[in-house]
This record gives sequence, C-alpha cells and structure tokens, in this order.
Amino acid sequence: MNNPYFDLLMWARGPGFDIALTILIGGLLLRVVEIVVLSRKKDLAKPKGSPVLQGLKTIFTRSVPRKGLIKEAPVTYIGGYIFHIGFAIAFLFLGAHIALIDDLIGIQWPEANKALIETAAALAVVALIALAWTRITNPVRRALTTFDDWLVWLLSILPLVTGYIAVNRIFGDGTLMMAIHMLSAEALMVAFPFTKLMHAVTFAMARYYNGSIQGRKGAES
Amino acid sequence: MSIDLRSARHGHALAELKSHVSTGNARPVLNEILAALEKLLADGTATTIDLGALPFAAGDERMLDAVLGKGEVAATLELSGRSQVEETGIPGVWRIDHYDPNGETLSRFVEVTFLPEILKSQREDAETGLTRLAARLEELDGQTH
Amino acid sequence: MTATLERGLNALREQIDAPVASFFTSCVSCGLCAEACIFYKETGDPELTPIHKLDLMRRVWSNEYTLFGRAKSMLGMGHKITEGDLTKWERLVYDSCTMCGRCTLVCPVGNDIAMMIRKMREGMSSSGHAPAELVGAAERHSDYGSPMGKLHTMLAAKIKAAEKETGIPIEMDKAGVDYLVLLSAQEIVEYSDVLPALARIFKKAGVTWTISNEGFEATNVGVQIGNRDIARNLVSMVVGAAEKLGVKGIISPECGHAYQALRWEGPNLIGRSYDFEVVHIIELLDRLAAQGKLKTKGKDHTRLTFHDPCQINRRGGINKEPRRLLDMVADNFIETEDAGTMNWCCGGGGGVGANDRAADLRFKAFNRKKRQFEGVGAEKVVTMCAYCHHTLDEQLELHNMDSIETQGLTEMIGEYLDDEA
Amino acid sequence: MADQPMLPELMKAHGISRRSFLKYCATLTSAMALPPMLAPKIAHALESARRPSVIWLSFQECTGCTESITRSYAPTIEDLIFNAISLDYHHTLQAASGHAAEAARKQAMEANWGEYLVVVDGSIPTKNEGYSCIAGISNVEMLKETAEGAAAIVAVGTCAAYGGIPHADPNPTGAVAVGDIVTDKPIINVPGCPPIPIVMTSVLAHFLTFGLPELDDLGRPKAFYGETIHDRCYRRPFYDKGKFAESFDDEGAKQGWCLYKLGCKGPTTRSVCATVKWNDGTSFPIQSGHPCLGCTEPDFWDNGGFYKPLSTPAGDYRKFAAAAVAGGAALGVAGGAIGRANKARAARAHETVDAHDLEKKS
Repeated sequence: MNNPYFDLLMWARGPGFDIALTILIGGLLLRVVEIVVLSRKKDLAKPKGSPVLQGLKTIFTRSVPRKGLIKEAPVTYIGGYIFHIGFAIAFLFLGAHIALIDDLIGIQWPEANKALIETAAALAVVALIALAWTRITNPVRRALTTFDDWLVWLLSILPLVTGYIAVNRIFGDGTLMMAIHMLSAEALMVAFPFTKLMHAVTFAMARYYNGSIQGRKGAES
Repeated sequence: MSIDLRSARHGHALAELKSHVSTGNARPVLNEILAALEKLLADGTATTIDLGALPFAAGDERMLDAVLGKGEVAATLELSGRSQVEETGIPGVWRIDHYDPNGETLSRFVEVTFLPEILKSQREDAETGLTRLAARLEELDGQTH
Repeated sequence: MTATLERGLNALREQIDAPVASFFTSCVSCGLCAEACIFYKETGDPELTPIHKLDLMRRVWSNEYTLFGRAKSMLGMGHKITEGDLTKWERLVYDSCTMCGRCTLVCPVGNDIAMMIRKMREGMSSSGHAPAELVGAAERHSDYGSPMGKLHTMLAAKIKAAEKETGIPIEMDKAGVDYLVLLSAQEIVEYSDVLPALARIFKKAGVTWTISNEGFEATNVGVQIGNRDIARNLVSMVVGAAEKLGVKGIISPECGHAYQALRWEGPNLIGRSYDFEVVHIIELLDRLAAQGKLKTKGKDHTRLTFHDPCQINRRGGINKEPRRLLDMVADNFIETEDAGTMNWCCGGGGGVGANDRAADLRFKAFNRKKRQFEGVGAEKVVTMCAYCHHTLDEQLELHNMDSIETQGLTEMIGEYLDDEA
Repeated sequence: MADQPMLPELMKAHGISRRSFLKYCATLTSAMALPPMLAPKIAHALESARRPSVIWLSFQECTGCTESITRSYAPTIEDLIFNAISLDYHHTLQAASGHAAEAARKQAMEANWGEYLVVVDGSIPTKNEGYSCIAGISNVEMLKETAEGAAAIVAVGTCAAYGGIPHADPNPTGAVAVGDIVTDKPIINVPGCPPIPIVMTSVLAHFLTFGLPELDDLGRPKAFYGETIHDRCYRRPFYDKGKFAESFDDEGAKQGWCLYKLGCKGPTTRSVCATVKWNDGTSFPIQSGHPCLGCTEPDFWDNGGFYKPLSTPAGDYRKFAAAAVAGGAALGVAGGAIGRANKARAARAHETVDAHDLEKKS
C-alpha cells in the first residue's frame, strides 16, 4: 500500500526537483549567455565619467526610487517593495529553506522565527493582491499586462500561500500541502527562464548597462 | 498531555505565557455542565465530558476552576498511577483526572453524577476482598491457636 | 532606392545588442516609465507609455534574438510586424517622444528606454515612417549643409554684424586655432546675440576660435530622425572641417541633440575616436570661470529660473556648470520642482518640435512647464539649448504667458561680461 | 491455550482492581476519541467478551512487533487484554511446533470459521515463494488460506501494513503488504516499526467491543494516526522560533532544539509517539535526541534519507545540475551565435541610406 501524498512529496523532492532545477539552471544560463554573446559595440566616445564604476553602482542605487516618484504610483512602488522584501524574508529565513540552500550550495545562516516569516509572507501576499488590483484598475498597467504577467503573478503567490497553509496546517493533509508547496515552487523554477521572472537576474545586467551608458557621459543614473 | 519543555529558561516564560492562553472552550463546556446537571436532577442520567477531546488551554482550565469552585470531597486513588477525584463547588459536578505511574496526565473528565462510578467499591473487588478477609481471619485464627 | 518594410526591419535587426536584450528581458511591465513621461502625464493616454512605444522592436528581439522566441515564431506564435503596425507606431515613436530620458532614470530594472527609442527610429526611418518635416530637414541638411537650407550667406551676414557690434574680427576657416565653433541653425536664424557674446567672451579669455564654411552646423537631423547613415554624413562634415583646420577642440553650442550627436554618438558613427575634444559651450564657460578667465559684473535681479535641456543635463551630464554660471550673473535665481537631472522636457526635442502632427501633444505637454513656471513665479527662463529656447518662446506664447522673458545662458553671460577687468 | 481464563479472573490473579480497569477503560475512550459514556460499555464488553480466536502469522519480520507488545516491564492491563484473547497460533510464543503447531492453526480456523481474527506481522515475499516458508507452506499461501475464514485482519507493524523494510528499494524478495494479497477482508493497519503497545491493544479492544475502528486512507485507525508527530511535539515551539540543532552534538542539540534540519520526519509522520510515548510513557525518539524516522508511513526507508531535512532534494540533482550548466551555457552560446549571425546578415543587407531614401517611392 502506498500513501499517494507521500509519493507526491517524494516526487516533488526527487524527480520533480531535479527537473525543475535542471530547467532553472539550464534556462538561466541559456538566457544570460544568449544576451552576453550578443554583446555590444565598443563605445569610442572619450568617457567623461567611469562607465564601469557607475554601472556597478547603479545595480544598487536603482533600488531606491527617484524623489517624488512614489506618490505618482504608490501602490506599484510600496506594493513592489513589500512583495520583494516579504518574499525574500519568507524564502531566505525559513529554517526549512535554509536547509535546502545548505544542501544545494553548502552555505547557511541563522533562521528567523515563524512569526516574522509569516508576517512577511502575509504582507507579500497582500502586496501581490494590491498589485493585481492596480493591474486591473490602472489604465497603463492594464494596457501593458499580458498573459505572461498574470502567469508570473500566480506563480509568485502560490508558493507563499501554499507554504503558509503547509506550515500552519490550515487545511488538507500536511504531507499533501507540503508536496503542493514544493510543486508550486518548482513551477516557479521551471517558468523562471521563460517568463518575466528573468528580471530577477537580468535586472543587474540592465542596470549595469544603463549606469555605464549614463556614467560614460558623466550623467546621473 | 502536558507539554514538557526541557529548557528551563524557555519553560518558565512559556508556562507563564500559556497560563493566559484561552481557546474560548470553557464557556461552552460550562453550559454543557449546566444542561447535564438539569438532566441529572430530572431523570438521574449521569454525563461524562472528556476534557482531552477538545482544545482546552491553561486559561480555559482556570476559568472552569474559577466558576465551579472547590467542593467538600476530594479523593486520591492509587490505581496503577494516581487518580484525583474531587467534587467541585457545585455538588453533583465532579472533576476526575487520571495520571500514569510517571505522573503524566492520561485523561481528564468532568462527571455530572451523584457519585462517580470509580469511587464506588466494585462488586468484583468486594468479592476479592471477601475472599481476602476470610483468608486473613483464617490466618489469624491459626496464629492464635 | 526606396524605404521599405523589409529595410526597416533590417535596420531594427542591426540595432539589437546585449543591452537591448537585457532591457527587454528585464521589463516586468510595471508601468512606472509612464509616470515619468511628460506626454503620458499630461494626456493620460496609456498608449503613450514609454516601454509600449518599443513594442515593435521588442517583437523583433523576441522573435529573432531569443531561442524561445524563435521556437515560438516557428510555431506561428510570433507576432509579425506589418506596415500597419509601423504606421500606428509613428505617433508613439516620433510624435510623443522627445527621447528626454526621464523614463530611463526611473525604470526600476534599469532599462534605457530613450536609447532604445533612438534605435527604434532607425527602423522607422528606413521603412519610410519618419515625419515628413524631419525628412525634409534631413534632405536640406544633406544637400545644403543645414536643416534650414543653405545658410552660408546668412551666416556671413551675421558674422559681419557681430564684428561690427563688438569690434572684434571673426576669421572664418582659420587653421591652428583653439576651437572650431559650431552653431545651430536656430542660433543663426533666430538668436543673433550668440555670436557677439562668444566673440567678446573668447577675446577676454584669450581663446582663439574660428567658424568653418564647410561645417558650421551643429545640429544633426540624422540623430533626431534616427538614421545612422545620414547622421554619419552630417557628423563627418564637421569632423572633416575640424581635422582640416587642425583645431584642438570643437565647441558644441547651445543645442541638446547636437551635443549628443557630436560628443557621444559622433565617434561611434564614424567608427573612430576623435583627436580633438568636443566641449559644450557651457562646460567651457564654466571651465574658463574656474580658471579666472571669465569675469562678470552686475547681476540680473529678475526672478528667473533655469530650464535644463534633457540632452545636455539628464543625458549629457552637464548639471552644475550652468548653475555656477547663473549664480555669477543672477541674484534672484529660483529652481523649479524636479529641476536638474529630473527636469521635465519642454516637449520640443527629438524632432517633436518640427513635427506639425505633434502640435497638439506638444501644447498639452507644455502644461507641466507652465505649472512649474507659475509655481515659482518666474519672470524669466534661462536655458542652454537653442531648441528648448525656441520651444519655450513658442509655447509660452500659445499658453498666453509671453510676459515671461527667455534667454540663452551664453547670451546672458555675454551680457554681464566684465569687459574692463 | 483454549482454556485460558477470562479477563476478570486474570485481573484478580494479578491483583489489578476493577477500579484500575475502569480507569483504563476511561483513558482508552479518551485516547480513541470515543464518547466518554462508552467507557462502562467497553469495560463490560471486555469483561464478558467471548474470547475470540486469534491467529498470529509472522512472515518476513524481525519479531520486533511481538517484542513490543510482550515486553512491558510490569504486567499491564494491555497485557491482560492480550492474554484474554485466545491466541491459538503464534509460532514465536506457542509451545507447539512443526506439524502440531500447524494442526492447531487448522483446528482454530475450523472451529471459528468466519469469526476468528488474523494478526499479521511481517511482509510477504512474492518473487520466490521459497524466500519465506513455515512448515513448508509459503507465506502467500498461508496468508490466503488463513485469511479466507477470518472476520478481519490486523496488519501489525509497517512490514505487514505497507511492506516495510523488506519492501525497501531494491526489494530483493518482492515483498508486499497484507493488503496487496488480501483484498476481500477488512484490514486494520497498525503501522510502526514497531507499533506502540497501547495502540495495538486499543485496536484489539476496539475491535472486540465495537468492531472496526474508523480508518484513514491508509487503513490506520484515525484515533492514533490522525495527527502528525510534529503537531504534538514538545519541541515544536523551537521550530516556530527558528531554533534548530545543526548537528547531534552542537549547542542546539544540547538545548533540545528542533531536529528538523537533522532529518526529522515528524511533520509528515502520523502517530501518537509524542503524546503516548514509549516504555510506559517514558520517552520517544525525539525526546531522546533523535529525529523521527517516519516509521508509520509507507516506504519510510526510501523517503529521501533519515538524516536529510524534508525540504531538501532527495534525487540526483547534482548530476543534472552539472549537465544543466553545460547544456544551458552551450544553448546560450548557440542562441547568441544565431542572434549575431542574424545581425551580421542584417548588416550585410544594409544599403547605405541617404536623406533622399527616407520616403517610400512607388
């Protein structure tokens, strides 16, 4: 006799994870290398500032919004921050996730307590719902939104919600919910290289290029 | 089951914290006791409520004790581990707690009855007692002769 | 030869490189670029969202520069670009974008949207979708040396007038001087105070300079319309003149896109670095002031504010220089909100000002500047781009605000130059 | 064995009072989540139950389950209940052996056809019947034969319930669970390696008094397998606070922190170990500092390693990751090269534009 939930969990931990990680790593490298190989022409204009330094600097400074911009799109900005920070806390500071990272790459750090993680996850979910709401109500965001955006939204909210349910045993079998949580994360991993989730990696490249273009001119970025 | 926290540091703080935790189940249980008492008086039906069968926190326990109060009868039974039987301040309402030989709680009940069954001498035990008494008397007689 | 859809698509293909690929990969369609765009903010039309203006180029990238996109288009899922698409996008790429680059600075993932608009115009122009006015300007500039036609005679007359006004001789085509001075057509035709100001300032500072008959025009319609072949030809005229005269540097005048074209795009257009320097006139004036070679006397007491030209400040890095110069000659200088790097565009740059179809958009966009000028109670607006200057004049009049005076910073410095010291 | 005394006599003989028995019955109703009013009924049923005939079959097993139920250090009421049944066949415990033992089994079956209870511990080999035989009868044959006249079957221990350790990869004997062989009889699974004694006797008591208990999807009595160890673990507060032992001898281990990272399967394991505990309520694995192995769950031996946290991958991802790195990079270079070729083609096709080429001329 078999426990179908356990089999699902073991599939999620075994072949499911193997497939997802393979696609994630392969896909990520493919997308990034594809961009890098495309390369750009050497800029022959005599630089006024330092393109490399400003490029590197911009990777970080662009995380801070321009003065006054928050009030132009408060939900997008604040929701965006809360989602990203909340997701990062929930992902990086839960003991079970740290154990996973430790197993993958052999580094670890202290865990946060459940109350903090759950608050972060809950806020991230609320932020995602608010962001979805502006995708529907804000004419610009509505016009820009494609199927890809909704897919990414769904893939981002699912691990948060299923993780919360699995840890707190809100409903369903604990093993099943844990398996579903893992599968939802694996869906995120699989979709990552093929969707706008790629921004989580290529944002650094984009910001670097932007910073280096502006930096060469001695202009702000 | 009581939670056994090995770390004293955490244990104290946690126990303190837990004594304030309530699940809100005390009130319904008290209502059930009221109904059971009415029934007992009406047709003599006894009722047993299993406190282990529903979420019951330290706060609920305190409320139950506070409302029911202390009664006149308390008995300690030694039955492969201790058992505690107490009549509450409401006659007819009894608290029965069973512990194992290590002092861990096995089960907790509220019984609404005139006399809990477990306090009564059991016919089978009395039969054994009769045999035992007879044997002892025989032994006593043997010694005197 | 004629412009065709295929030539346009081909031009787009040539423009896609690693930065473009990283930008399109990173966009999460958050829509924040719209909040930075003067055309969206003043019209509320979501079509004008900056990143949306690049959608055709995004399709080329996706369909042809990504393996997944290639697979998708093989399955018939890639949206092919049609002539109709290009026509529809004219309004987005030419009429409602000055390539001011505000969006570039607010994009959270760092997409240089303005740079991509510049690239997208390559495809638009090669496929025959550039605005007629810009095409005409490009033809005139190529054929006669200036977008306003043949200005040699007019230039000669202006030089003569300046010599007469200042008593300083201005020698054309003089080899071995420090700087080759370029002018924008606008300055030759519309703003006559520039030449005399330059003559007096340079004489005082001991800077030698000349103007070339073969390349005096600083502007570059090729850069505005988005065509590198044309842009290369136009830059080559100036570079050829500078090299022939053996100058140490070229002075880029008060013109936004001219500075971009000469200073930043030029070497890449001609495929080699310059042996001379390109300096913006305001940069040079600031440098001279720092060296003590530029002294002023007296101050302007009117309540004045400064309008930052996008291509010179935000996309050119010249921000503090004009303010240091203004502080020398004005004592009632007040900044508008967002002044400096995040200044709002006048709405006339990037060829929009020359585009009749964009007149209404331009008018609406200027409401932003109008509110800002009113907000600080400006009596005078100083700028450092002749085309901004021109747009300010035009729009202030259209918005019934022509009581506000406008002036180029170089002219203003000339006005307060201390001739005696 | 047929002449064994009834429960009241047994209790009398062991000096266990009826009050103690009442206490046991009250606790049993609580443990099995039965209405407390049933306690006297349970007592009455146990006392007066016709002693059912029980045939205990041991197949591929280690005798640990029998040890667990018989090795209490003091005579307990559980023992007595166990003794109160008519254990007509149990080749470890019975005195008879060989043909005599088999004859006893046959006799018990015939005498109680349709009413006897079969208890099985151990899994059943299917690859080769010779792997496990008793008196020349293969396990499969014996199970089928004995099950035919049974009222119900209790599969005691994880081997009988789910195949257990013999079933573990690569399963050389083709071991299967009772439920894989017998499909037409009620089967109560009491998994555990071994199961907790009171759980075994409670199930027997329930069966004697009320028949089949309520079972979960895996055939386990819900009363004992309804919650996970994690739900009731005394170390749970440390899990919630994010305090984990990282190794068996670090400060966290000494402080009694959560063993999740040392591979504890508590979150996915359903059993009452954390509350009922072992050895008369003395302790359970987590309390003694070892992570739960998950022994009440099917395939617990193959569920990704005893000392690997539940959240870590259980497969060969390292092998795949290396291939993914190489494959991804190669595809990326290929994709980039196609892009560059596309661009180069466009550059070759580029015809220099002059200002008079900007319009469409038809």
